[in-house]
Amino acid sequence: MQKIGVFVCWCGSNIAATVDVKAVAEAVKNEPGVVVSTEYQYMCSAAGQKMIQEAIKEHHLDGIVVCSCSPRMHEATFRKTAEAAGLNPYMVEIANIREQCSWIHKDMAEGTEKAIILARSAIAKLRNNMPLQAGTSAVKKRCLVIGGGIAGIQTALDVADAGFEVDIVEKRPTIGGRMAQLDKTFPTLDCSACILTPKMVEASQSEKINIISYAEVEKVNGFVGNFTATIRKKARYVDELKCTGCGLCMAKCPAKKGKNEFNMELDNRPAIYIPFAQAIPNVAVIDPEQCNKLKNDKCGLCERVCTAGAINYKQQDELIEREYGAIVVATGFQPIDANPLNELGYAENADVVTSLELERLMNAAGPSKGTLVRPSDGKHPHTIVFVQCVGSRCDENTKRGKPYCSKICCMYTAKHAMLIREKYPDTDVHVFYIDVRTPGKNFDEFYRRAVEQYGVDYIKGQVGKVANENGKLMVQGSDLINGEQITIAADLVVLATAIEPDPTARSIGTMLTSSMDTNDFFTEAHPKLRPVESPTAGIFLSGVCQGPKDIPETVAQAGAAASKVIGLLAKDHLVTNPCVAGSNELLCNGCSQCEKVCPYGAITYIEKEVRGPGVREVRRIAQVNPAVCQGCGACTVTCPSGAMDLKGFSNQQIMAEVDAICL
Amino acid sequence: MSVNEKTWKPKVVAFCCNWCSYAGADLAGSGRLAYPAEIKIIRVPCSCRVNPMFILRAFERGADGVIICGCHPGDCHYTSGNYYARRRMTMLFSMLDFLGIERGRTRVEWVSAAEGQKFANTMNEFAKTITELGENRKLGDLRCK
Amino acid sequence: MTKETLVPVLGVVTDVRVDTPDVKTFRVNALEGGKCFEHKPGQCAMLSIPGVGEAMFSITSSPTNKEFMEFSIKKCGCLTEWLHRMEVGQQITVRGPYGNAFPVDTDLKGQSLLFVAGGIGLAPLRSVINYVRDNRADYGKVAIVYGSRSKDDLVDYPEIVNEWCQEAGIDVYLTIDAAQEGWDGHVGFVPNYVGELGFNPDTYGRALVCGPPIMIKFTLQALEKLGFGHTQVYTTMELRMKCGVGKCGRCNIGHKYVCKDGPVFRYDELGELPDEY
Amino acid sequence: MMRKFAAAKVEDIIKSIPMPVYAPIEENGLVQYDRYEEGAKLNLDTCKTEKSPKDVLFPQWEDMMHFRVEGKNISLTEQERCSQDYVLFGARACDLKAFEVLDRVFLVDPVDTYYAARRAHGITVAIACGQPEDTCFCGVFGIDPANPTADVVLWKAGEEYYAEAQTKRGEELMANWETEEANAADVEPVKAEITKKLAEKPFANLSLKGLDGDHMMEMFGSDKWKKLSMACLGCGSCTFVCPTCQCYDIRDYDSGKDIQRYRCWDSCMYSDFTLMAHGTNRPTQVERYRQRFMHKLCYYPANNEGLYSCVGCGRCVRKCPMNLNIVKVIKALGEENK
Amino acid sequence: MIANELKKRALELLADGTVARVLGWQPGELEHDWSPALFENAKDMEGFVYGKYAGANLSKYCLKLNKAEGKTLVMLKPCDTFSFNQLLHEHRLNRENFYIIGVGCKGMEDQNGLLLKCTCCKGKTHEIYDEIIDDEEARQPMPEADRFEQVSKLEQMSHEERFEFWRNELSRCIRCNACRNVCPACTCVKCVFDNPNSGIASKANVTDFEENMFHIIRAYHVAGRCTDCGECSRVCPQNIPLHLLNRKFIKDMNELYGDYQAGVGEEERTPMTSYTLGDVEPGIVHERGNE
Repeated sequence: MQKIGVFVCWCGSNIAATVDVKAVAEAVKNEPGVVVSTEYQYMCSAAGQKMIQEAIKEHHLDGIVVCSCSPRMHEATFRKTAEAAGLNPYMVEIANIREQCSWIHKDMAEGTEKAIILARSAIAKLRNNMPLQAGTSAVKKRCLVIGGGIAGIQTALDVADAGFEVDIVEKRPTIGGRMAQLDKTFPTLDCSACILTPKMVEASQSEKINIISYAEVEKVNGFVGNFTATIRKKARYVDELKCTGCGLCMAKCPAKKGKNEFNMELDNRPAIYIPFAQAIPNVAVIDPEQCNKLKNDKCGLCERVCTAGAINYKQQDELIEREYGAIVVATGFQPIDANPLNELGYAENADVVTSLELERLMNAAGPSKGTLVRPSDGKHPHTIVFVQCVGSRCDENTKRGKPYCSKICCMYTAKHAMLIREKYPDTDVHVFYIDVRTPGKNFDEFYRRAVEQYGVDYIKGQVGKVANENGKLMVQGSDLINGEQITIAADLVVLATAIEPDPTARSIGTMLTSSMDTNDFFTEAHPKLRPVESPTAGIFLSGVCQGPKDIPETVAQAGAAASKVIGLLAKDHLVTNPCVAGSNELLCNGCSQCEKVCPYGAITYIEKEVRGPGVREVRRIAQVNPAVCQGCGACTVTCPSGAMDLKGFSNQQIMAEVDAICL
Repeated sequence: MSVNEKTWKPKVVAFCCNWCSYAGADLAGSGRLAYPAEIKIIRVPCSCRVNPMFILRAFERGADGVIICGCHPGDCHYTSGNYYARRRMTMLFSMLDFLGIERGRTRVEWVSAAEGQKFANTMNEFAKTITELGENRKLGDLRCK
Repeated sequence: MTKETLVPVLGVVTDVRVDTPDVKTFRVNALEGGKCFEHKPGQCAMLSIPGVGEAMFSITSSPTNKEFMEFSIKKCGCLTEWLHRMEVGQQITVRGPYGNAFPVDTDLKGQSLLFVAGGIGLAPLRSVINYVRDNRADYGKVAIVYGSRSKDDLVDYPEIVNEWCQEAGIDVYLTIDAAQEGWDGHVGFVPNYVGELGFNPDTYGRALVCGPPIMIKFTLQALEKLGFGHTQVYTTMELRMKCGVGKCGRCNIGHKYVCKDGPVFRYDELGELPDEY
Repeated sequence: MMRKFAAAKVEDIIKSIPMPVYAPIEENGLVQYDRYEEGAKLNLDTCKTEKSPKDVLFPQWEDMMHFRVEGKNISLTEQERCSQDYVLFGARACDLKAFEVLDRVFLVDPVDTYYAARRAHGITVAIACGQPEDTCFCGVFGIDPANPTADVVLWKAGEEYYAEAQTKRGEELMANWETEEANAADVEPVKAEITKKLAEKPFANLSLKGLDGDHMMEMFGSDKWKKLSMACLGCGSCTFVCPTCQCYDIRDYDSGKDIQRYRCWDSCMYSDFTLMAHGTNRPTQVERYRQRFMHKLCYYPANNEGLYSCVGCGRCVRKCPMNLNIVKVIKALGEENK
Repeated sequence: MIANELKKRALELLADGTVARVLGWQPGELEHDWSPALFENAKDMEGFVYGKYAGANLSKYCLKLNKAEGKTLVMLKPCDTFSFNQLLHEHRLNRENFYIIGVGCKGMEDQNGLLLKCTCCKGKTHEIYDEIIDDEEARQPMPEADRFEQVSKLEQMSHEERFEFWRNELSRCIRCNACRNVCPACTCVKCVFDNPNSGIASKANVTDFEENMFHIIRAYHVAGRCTDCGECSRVCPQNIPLHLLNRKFIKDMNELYGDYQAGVGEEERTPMTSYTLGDVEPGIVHERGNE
C-alpha cells in the first residue's frame, strides 16, 4: 500500500475562515493509503515546506497531497519541496480548496464538506500517479531557413549575428525572392533593390550563413533540437565555385526563347542565364528545358566561351544531409493565377496585367527598361484602370478566389497610381475598390496623397467585365457611390491579384508535420501569443508563409522568428515535459488515428515485435516522441483501444478523481 | 438510501482545461464569485483530454450533470484541442439525446482565463438547470446509489 | 473446507517474509486465530483482495503446522502486485482448500522421495517436504533438488539451509542457473543436475516435480532417462482458475479440472489427456 | 392422473398460481422466458425461445456477496439465496434435460448453493413440443419431446391442454387449477404426432457414433478443427443461448461504497477466457472452438456416464452469426470415426 | 452463373500460384446456413458457393489472414469493399497480401428474406478490387430506401419515448459480443471492455448503465470509421437494431460536418479526427427538434 501524506493549508484565514481545516485533515486520515494528515497556517512558507519535507522523510511517503490554493499558484513550489526531500516531484497533487472552495462558499459546513471531497479526489488521483522523470535532449546548433526572400534573409542574418550557423535553402537560382522583383516600396517610395541587395550581399558574405540556392528540402526527420534534413541541390550545369558571373555565356547562348521568370515572363532570356544583375550567388544556371546541348547534345557554345571553365553538362543533382536544431519556414507567396477569372480578360488581353507584372514594367531593369508601355503594342497607355481585390475576399463557396484579404494590394495600388501620375501626368488613373484598407504607419496619409495630391480616381465598386473593343479595354463596373454602372475605355488594366502561399508550402508543411490552415498558410502555435512559432516545436514561421503581410511586417516577423531560434539554439539541452502521451504497445492497433489529431506531429509508427502474455508478433505501433509531445491529450481520446494514455493525466487518474467526486 | 426531494442536491462534475477555464475558475475564486458547492472541478490539460468515457463514468457514479469547459475556439493552448473536443462532445451529447437522456445534463462552455464572471455565471446557470432536471435516473448505475 | 463453495472466509496476514526480490511469503491466520481451514499437502486456496481479484495459490505450509497457513507468492500480475503491498494486519479473503493433494498417505507412504523444484515451484512441494519431515517414520530417504535463476531467487533459503540440510536422511541439492559471486554451490539447470546426480528409480520410488513448464518438461525427460516410470512421477499443473471447484469451465485439460481433479497429476495420467497445457 | 383444461384458460391458470411464474413471453417478436405479469403476451406455442430458460436457475449475472474495506479490515455480507418457490411454466423437454446437465455440474460436491437454492425452489411445468422446428434434434440425444420430465407436463390437443402431474409438487400445484378429468389415452395421438414430426426434421438422423469420452484423443487431435472453426468470430452467442453452457466468471465491482462480488456468464469462446498473466493455453480460436465442442461431446460424457451436454435444442444452429454449429461438428467428427 | 465463374477464376489463381488460399463461402446443412470458409486447393474449392446466402462480410477475416504466408484471394461484395478499404486506411491490412475479386450482389438473404442491411444498399460499385466478376442482373440497382428513415423517426419522438424504445431494445442485450466481434471497424487487439486496466471492463450487463455504456462507447469508438455495413444488426442474436446507433452518428456527422462515407478512396481524416473553425457548438444537439 502506498504511503500518502495530506497537508491542509489554512492560508491564514483565506481558507480557514470558511473551511474547517482540522476537520478536513481528520476526515481524510482513513482514506486508503493515507498515513499522515495534518494542517498548518501557511504550507507554502518555509516552515510549512519544512514540515512537508520532514513528514516525507519520517513516514517514507510515496506521495503527498497539498490542500491549498490553486495548483497554478503553488504546484511548482510544492513539487520543488517534495523533490528536495527525495520524493519524485510528480507524486505531488494539489487540492484547490481556496480559489475553488473557501473563496466562493460562505457556509463553513458546505465549504468543509467540499474541501474534504476535493482532498479525497486528489488522494484518489495520487494513488494512480507514477513517478515521472523529465528527459533532456541535445540541441544541434544550426538553423535551416527554407526560402531566401527578404523574410529568410532577415532571419538568417539575425540568427547568424548571434553566432549560429545558418543554411538558407532557396529553390530559385538566386535569393532575393519577391522583393527583388519590386520596383519601389510603399509608403516611402524608396527603391526596393536599393534596400534589398545590400542585405543579400551581407548574407552571402556572412561567415555563418551558407546559401544553398537552386535547391529544395526533400525530407525532414527528427524533432526540436534534432532535425535531419535532406536537401536536393539541383544541377545547375555550372560550377558555382568557378563561375565569375561575367555574363558572356548569356550573350552567346543561341537559345533565347526561355520565359524570363524574373520579369514575370514578359520577355525572354537565354537558356543559360543569371536571373538578374544583382543575383546572389551571381552564378549562371542552364535551363535544361531550353538548352540544346542538354536536350540534343548539340551546341556547347557556352562551354567554349566560358573562360573560367565553369560549364559542366554532366553535373548531377546533389543530396545534402545536415542536422539542425531549428527550422524556419520562409516560403513566401505567389500571386494567384488570374487566367481562370474570365470576365477580367487576363488570359485574352496582353494589356490586362497583374500588379507584379506592372512592377516589372515600371522597373528600370525590367523588360521595357522602366518606360511604362502597353505589352501589346509598346505604346504609352493614357487611361489605366486598377481593379482591386482580384481573388481576395471571395465567398468561400464560389471557389473563385481566396476568402482572406491579401493585405498589401491597397497600398501598392496607391503606390502604382501615384508613381504613374507622377511620371506620366497625362495619364488617367482609375481604381475600382471594395474598401481601401490602410492601417499602418503613414499608410493612410500615403493613400490620401494619391487621391488628393495626385488626383487618382478611386471608384467604390467592383468590375464586372473587361472586354476588348478594337484595342480598347472596356472596363464595366459599378460606381456604388453614384449608384450607376460605368464603362471606362482603358489602355491598360492592372489586376491587384490576391497572394497565396507558395505552391511548395503544403509539401513542406507535411514534411515538417506543422499544421496549415485551409488556405495553406502555416498555422502559428498560438494566434496571439506565439505568432512566429509553429505548433510543432522547433519549427518557426517567417514572412508571408504564415499570412499576408507587407515588407516591414515581414522583416519584423523574420526578426522575431530569429530571436526564437536564437533562444532555442542558445540552449545546450532541452528539458522535456514528462507529462506526455505514451502508447502501450500491447494495446496499440497502429490504426493511425492518433497521428491525425496530434497538433505537433509527435506520433510516428514503427513495425515492432510486441511481446506480452501469449503475444509475440510484429505489429505496427504508435510511438510518441516525448521531446515533441506537449501533453494535450488529443490522441488519448481518439485511441479506441485505450493504448494511448497521458502521463500525469492518465485515464485511471482522471477516473479515480471522477469516482471520488461522485461518491 | 432514500432520496429526500428536499435535501437532494445535484452532483456536478466540471472538467476544466488547465490553461483557460481552470484559470477562469481561479479568477472567479479570487473575485469571490460564488457558485454552488455541488460543482467540483477536475483539471485536465485540455478539453480534448476529456474522454466520453469519463463523462459516462461520472454519470455511472451518480453525477447529475457534467460540464466541460475549455478555451474559446481559436485560443486553445494546443491550437486545436478544443476543436476536437467540440466535435467529440457534439457527437456524444447527440447520442445521449438519441438514447433519451434528458437534454441539459451535459454542456460545453468556452471560458477564458479572464472570464471569472462568466465561469461563475455558467456554473450557477448549469447548477440551476441540473436542479430543475432533478436526479439523474436514466444514466446512473444502481449499484452506486 | 470453507462452508460455502464460493464464499470465502476472512483471514489476516500475521507475518510477511521477503524471500526473493519478487517472492514474499505471507502467514495467514483466521481472524479469531488459528487456521482458516485444514488442508492436505499440495492443495491450494483462493486468496483475494476484494475489488482487485481472486487467484489460486499453493498452500506452502504443511498441514502438520497447526498454527497458521503460509503462501509464497511471486509478483507477476495485478493481484499479486497488490498482495505484495500487504503489511501485517491486512485482512484478506481465503477459500479452499482446493484440489487433490499429493497422495502422502497412500501411494507415497513408505517410499523414498525425490523432490525436484524450480523457482517458485518449491511452494507446493515445501508443504509435502515438511509434512514428510513431521511424519519421518512413514517415509524412506528424501532427496531435494532445488534450483533457481540466481542465489537470490531461492525461496525459503533460511529454512532450507538451517533445517532441511541439517536433518539426517534428507539430502539437499541446490543449484542456480548461472555462476554468481558468493555462490560456491552447483551451477546449472535443474533437469541437467537431476541427470548428473543420477538418482536411482529403485531407491527413490517416487519423484515429485514442480516448477516452470519448461523445467518440468525437461526434468520429466531426465527422470525418464534415469529409468523412472511414468507412474513414479508426480507433478502439479497451473491453469487459469476462477471457481476452484471444477464448475467455471476454465482449467480443464480434457475432462479433468486442474482445480478439482488436480493440480497434482501422476505423469501417466497426463499422458492420457490431450496436450493442452 | 390426467386432467385437462381449455387452452384459452391457460392464462387464468397462470394468474392463479400464488408464486412467481416464469413463462415464455413474446415481446418485439421474440419469445423469451420472463416473469409473467398481467398483460404480458404469453406465447406457449413457439417451440424455441430465443434464450433457454437456463437464466431462471443460473442467471446471466448474480450478486453473490458484498465487501466493505476500511483500512486493513474487510467485512463480508453474503447475498441471500433464493428462498421463494416459483414456477417455470412452459419449458420444453430439451430445456428440462439441460437442467439435469447443469445439476451434474452445480449440485455435485461441492454444491453450488446459489444454484441449488434456485433449483430446489423451482416447480417445472413442461409442454410437449407440438411443433418441432427444423433446427431441432433433441431426439438424437435420446430426449423425447413428447414426454418431458417435469413436475407437471402439458400436452396441447386441439383447443385443450391435457395436464398430468408427475411429482407430488406437481400435484400440489395442480390442485389449485381449474381442470376437468381427462383420459390419458387421448394424449397418445398427440405424442405420436410429435414423434413423427421430429423424425422428419433434417437433423433427425444425426449419428453420435464415435463421439464420446473413449474417443477423446482422436477427437482432440482431429485436423478438422481448423476448418470447422475458421469462420468463428469468438463471440459468445452460442454459449449464451445454450441451455447447458455453464462457464462463468466471478468479478468484483467497486462502487466506491462497497465491493460487489458477482458471478456472470462467461464463454469459452472468448479470447480472454483462459488468459493469465503469462499467456493462455488456448491461444487461437481453433483451441477455444475445440474446447466447447469437446466439452459437450466428449469431456462431459466422460465424466457423466456418457450423458452429452448437448440437448439438441438447436439454438446455436439458429443463432450463430456465421452459421457454425454443433451439428456441423458432429457430422465432421462423427463421420471421421465411423 | 456467377458462382461458377468465381470458382473457375479462383481455381486459376490458385493453380498459377497468384494466391495461396481463397476466402469465400461454403454451404451448410440447411438451405440458408452458409458460412465463410477458406479454400486452399482445388479439392477444397468443390465446396465453394456464392449466391444469395453469402451475406457475411468477409473483411474482418482478412485481419487474421493478413499474417498468413502468401496472398489470399478474398471475395468482396460492393458493400464489403468499404470495410476492407477502411481497414487499409487504418493500416490493419497490407494491400499486397490480398487479391480482391469484387463480386456482384443482388441483395443477400437469410431464411427470413432480404437482409436488413440490404434494404439500404450502398450501391453496386466496388471501392477496391483487383478484378470484378458479376453479371448484368447483379448490376441492377437495389430499390433505394432512406437509410436514415428510422433514425429520423426516433429523433421525432419525445425523450421519454426514445428512452423507452432504447431501454426496451438494449435490455435484451446479452453481451455476447457478436456485434463487436463481427464489426470490421472493431479491430482493437484488446477491446477496452476486455481490458481489466481500462476501468470500464465488464463482461455482463449487470445494470442498465452497463448496457448503455457498452453500446454508446462501441458506437462512439467506430464513429467515423463505421462504413454502415450492417453486420452488427445482422448477427445480434437478440435482434437489437444496433445499426441505428451507428447510423445516428453517421447522420449527425453528415449533417453537421458534411457528407462522409468511411471506407471510400484514400486514407484521410475522418470527421472525428478533423475539424473546421466554424464547427457547430455541442449545444446544437440540445436545441434541435421541437420539444
